[in-house]
Amino acid sequence: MKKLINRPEDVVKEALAGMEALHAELIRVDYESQVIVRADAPVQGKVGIISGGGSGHEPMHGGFVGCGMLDAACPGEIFTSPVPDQMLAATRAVNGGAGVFYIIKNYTGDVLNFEMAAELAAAEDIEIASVVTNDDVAVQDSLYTAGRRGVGVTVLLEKIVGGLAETGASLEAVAEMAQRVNANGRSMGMALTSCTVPAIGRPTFDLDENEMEIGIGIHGEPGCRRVPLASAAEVTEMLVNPILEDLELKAGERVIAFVNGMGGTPQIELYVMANELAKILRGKNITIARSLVGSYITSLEMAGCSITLLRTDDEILKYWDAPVHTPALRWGI
Amino acid sequence: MKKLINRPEDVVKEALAGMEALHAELIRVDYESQVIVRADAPVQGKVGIISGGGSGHEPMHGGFVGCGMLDAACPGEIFTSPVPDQMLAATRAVNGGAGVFYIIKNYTGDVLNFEMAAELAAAEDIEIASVVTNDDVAVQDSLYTAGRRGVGVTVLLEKIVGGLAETGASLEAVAEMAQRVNANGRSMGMALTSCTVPAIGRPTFDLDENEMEIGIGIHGEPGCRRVPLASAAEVTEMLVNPILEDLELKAGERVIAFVNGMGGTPQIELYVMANELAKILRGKNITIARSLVGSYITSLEMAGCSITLLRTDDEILKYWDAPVHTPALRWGI
Amino acid sequence: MPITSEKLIAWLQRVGQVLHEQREYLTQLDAAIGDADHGINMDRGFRAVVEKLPALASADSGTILKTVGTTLVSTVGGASGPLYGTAFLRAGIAMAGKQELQEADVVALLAAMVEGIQARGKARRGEKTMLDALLPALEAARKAEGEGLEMLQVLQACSSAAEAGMKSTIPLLATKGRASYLGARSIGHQDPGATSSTLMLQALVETYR
Amino acid sequence: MPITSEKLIAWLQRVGQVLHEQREYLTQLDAAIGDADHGINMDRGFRAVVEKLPALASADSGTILKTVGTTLVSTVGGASGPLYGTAFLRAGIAMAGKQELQEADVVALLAAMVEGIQARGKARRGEKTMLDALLPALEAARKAEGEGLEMLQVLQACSSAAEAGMKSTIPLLATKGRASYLGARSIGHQDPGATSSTLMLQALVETYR
Ligand SMILES: Nc1ncnc2c1ncn2[C@@H]1O[C@H](COP(=O)(O)OP(=O)(O)O)[C@@H](O)[C@H]1O
Ligand SMILES: Nc1ncnc2c1ncn2[C@@H]1O[C@H](COP(=O)(O)OP(=O)(O)O)[C@@H](O)[C@H]1O
Ligand SMILES: [Mg+2]
Ligand SMILES: [Mg+2]
Ligand SMILES: [Mg+2]
Ligand SMILES: [Mg+2]
Repeated sequence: MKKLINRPEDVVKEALAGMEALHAELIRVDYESQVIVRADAPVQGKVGIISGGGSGHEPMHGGFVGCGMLDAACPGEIFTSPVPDQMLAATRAVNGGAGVFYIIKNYTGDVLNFEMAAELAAAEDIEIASVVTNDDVAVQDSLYTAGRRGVGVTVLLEKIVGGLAETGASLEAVAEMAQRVNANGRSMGMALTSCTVPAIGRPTFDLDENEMEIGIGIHGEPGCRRVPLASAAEVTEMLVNPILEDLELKAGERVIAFVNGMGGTPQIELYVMANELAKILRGKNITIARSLVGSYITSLEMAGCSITLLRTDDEILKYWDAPVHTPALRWGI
Repeated sequence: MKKLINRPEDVVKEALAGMEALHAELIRVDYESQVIVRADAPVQGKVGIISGGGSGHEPMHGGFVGCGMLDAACPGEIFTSPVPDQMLAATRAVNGGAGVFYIIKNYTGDVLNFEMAAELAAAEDIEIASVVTNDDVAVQDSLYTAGRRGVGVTVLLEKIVGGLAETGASLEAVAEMAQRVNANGRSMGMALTSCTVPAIGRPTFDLDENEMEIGIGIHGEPGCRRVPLASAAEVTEMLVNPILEDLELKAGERVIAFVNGMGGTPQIELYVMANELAKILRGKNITIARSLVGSYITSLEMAGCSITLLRTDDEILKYWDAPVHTPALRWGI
Repeated sequence: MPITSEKLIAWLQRVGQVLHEQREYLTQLDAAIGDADHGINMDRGFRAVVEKLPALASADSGTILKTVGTTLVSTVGGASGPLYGTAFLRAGIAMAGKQELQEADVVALLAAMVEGIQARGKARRGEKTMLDALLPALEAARKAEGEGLEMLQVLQACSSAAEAGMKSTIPLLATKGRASYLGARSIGHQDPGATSSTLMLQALVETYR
Repeated sequence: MPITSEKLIAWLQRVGQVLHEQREYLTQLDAAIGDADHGINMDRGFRAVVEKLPALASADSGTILKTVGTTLVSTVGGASGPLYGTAFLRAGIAMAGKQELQEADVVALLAAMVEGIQARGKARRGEKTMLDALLPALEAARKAEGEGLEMLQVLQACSSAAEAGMKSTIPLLATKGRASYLGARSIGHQDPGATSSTLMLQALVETYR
């Protein structure tokens, strides 16, 4: 295992310390509670936005804490959902008297831990609403699965909902926007390699030189199917076609296009993929209104890529464009 | 070779097309001349800022084209300096009548090609000034080498000088600031793995499971020395101590701290390194005034990290903080 | 003989040991059809539990089990944290005030655990989860207790049924949890949660003897 | 016999072939002490040169060589582009108007190339660069021409000296170019640029025969 780390068991804590040290004006870390909080929290009169999940997906979610996006993030162990105590501490820390909104990714662990946290927070008389993101089209959403995973749209949603919340919108309005964004986004990912969890020391699964996984999640688990290595053009088709179909995007519609690196794929390849995506969308007369190209929701050093398309409109764009100042996303400030 | 590409020979061109498609409001690409140009170029009365180099370092330089940073970037083949024709086309495209400034990294190829371009531009009566960045402390700067490589400070310099140019500063002022920034920045990098150039299909060099290269450049070449794998804490010392020594940073001084990923190292590890850096600087009473943590000057998918420290003052910070809107760096707009 | 609080504590210590020893095995199981953290999660959780045991030396079974529950909730994370945490919490509530557990109590304890896991996770038998070990274990314990068998035999029946249930997950298609994302690829692999459940029950037989 | 423009063109075609065939070899050399692009660079440059040769069928040597120079500058990039480009440009200037090259012209041609490379790259002998093949080649050509030897022998002396010079780069410490960053690690590896220079001169002997 070749990583730039010290002891595996200290990775999460040290990364938090590094984030805090280099972004001291934006965030503070409560090491006792394991929560990353926006420096000026709680912001009175504003819905507090919280998310959380296993570590290993950086910059998500800690890198999205700050003005215009998340008020706090709860980092679990690598690929492990955080515990209710974290969300409860975060809830208290961001409670500005206007309610607190949980952005939860649809994984059993994330859902259950946030659920238990919400139960505890209700006891403290803090009004909680939440959304469970489930944009992954690789998995069938049925009685026969744990439901679709929450992946790329989560990043876009955190920005849009964060932008809305910054205007002092009500908890209901925030919840409504979150539902709308989640309902209009779809994603799919693939991997060229697995990743190595520090505490384990070897890749979670093996892919040989000629194989790739299609329909992956973000926790290093195998995908839906293993297929022979293909060109960027073919891979993009494999990712985008199910998205287009599921989202029923029509000619003339606009999207926010998010080409995401899984952590080990360089920017030049992301742009090759982006070119393929642009060609497909152009061919279908779907306009890219805004874009995000980079490694924002990752799986440690996994080589691979995911694509998210979010059907968009002027209102969503307004909150996408709204100022944001976090370690990983910044504009307008 | 596992990459998200189509034909190796088309990687550069397709990545440019992808950049243009997803950042159409910021840049345009002249495929004939192989130049990426800011959408609103030429900006009249402003010094036009150009840089360029081999591809494979994305987002550098193309990702830094836009308001507040570069007016144009010239992308060569992977790891190969661009040709004078490119810089000449770029020079014409960004010439706003106030002169054009070349930011050149100190590699024989980059220097010679930019030199030849400047000769051609002089014939066209366009005033050219330039800086050659040479911040790499891994290499001795002496008669016995080709001089120190231009690495991480180049990114910081492009921002600061771009910010200054945006105010309508003169070519002389821009050149002076560039010299000052270059003189006050030092960098050093290391690699856990090599990288694979698409046209070649295998890693440029081999490192076994227990080795790392210290004192690398950004073109996938071997470094100054090969040492056994070490912890993040030890690696950071190996990178930072030569920087501190060479820069003669003193207690009470401020720096812009840039922790850079070489392309294949995930953000969580960069923050572990950042924590080590912060501890060292704290111990020496050196303040981190601003920071940049991410993969900005890369070597395809190489796993590794470089650190750049730039001694800073209020003036440099003013231009660092100035608005910028490029594909890879954005704030204030 | 009843299970005393002392024995309960000894059991939990043994669970901590076993989950530590089997950490790599659980990791492998969860790597095949998950994200490879179940072994790490359970080890972390029960290490925290074991640290609390000295302070529970004179506590009743209900308190001990509840403490296990809250500790697991606070340290494990993932899916197994809330599931096992709720299981132990409900078991603790069911065993409130009891110093010793009779055979019928053991059945009630297991029933409370299963109810807790079902209430939280909403899974049923056959979905390739920990329930596929715990439901058969409960049924076997209930049957043995109903037949008037003694504690050791009740626990043995329970543990054997869990083991069989654990193995029965191998050919199952996962329809709950992370493994369900893999669809048919989940077939042929033993469920991590069913395995850790079985390890816990096997440890109970071991320490009871 | 003099080198006609026709022979010059045949030479350049052969150089294109050889650099394509030896692309992998030059890549390996540049991988050991550089960034692994020299083979790709030279292949690209001379492929572009070869494409222009038909249009130069009736041009004089100076024009042909200048065209090679500008083509290399416009297509090769890296360090070798400006260096070889300038070399051929200066050679072209020195051979301006000449249809045929005599022995003395070949010496002047090589001298112009070397001057161009030195002017651009500011390297001297022994720094582990292309000059370590081209300087000995020039000296050998000059000596052979001064001794009144015929063209073939001049070219052979030149090519052999280049080859020896190329090999002499192996133990050298690089103090110019990318290899100089490696310090002592550059020792023990043959210089890519010296190798491509030698290949060019060997091809000249070949096509002249
Ligand atoms: N809905 C559920 N009901 C019961 N058990 C479940 C459910 N979802 C998951 N599990 C159990 O959790 C185990 C995985 O635990 P763990 O790996 O710690 O969590 P995660 O899946 O979040 O990484 C599975 O093997 C399964 O037994
Ligand atoms: N200053 C110099 N003078 C002469 N030759 C040089 C100089 N610098 C580099 N070279 C030659 O260039 C060759 C490398 O060319 P190439 O790999 O194409 O360029 P780069 O080093 O930019 O990748 C070296 O092998 C060496 O022969
Ligand atoms: Mg997990
Ligand atoms: Mg090169
Ligand atoms: Mg798991
Ligand atoms: Mg090279």
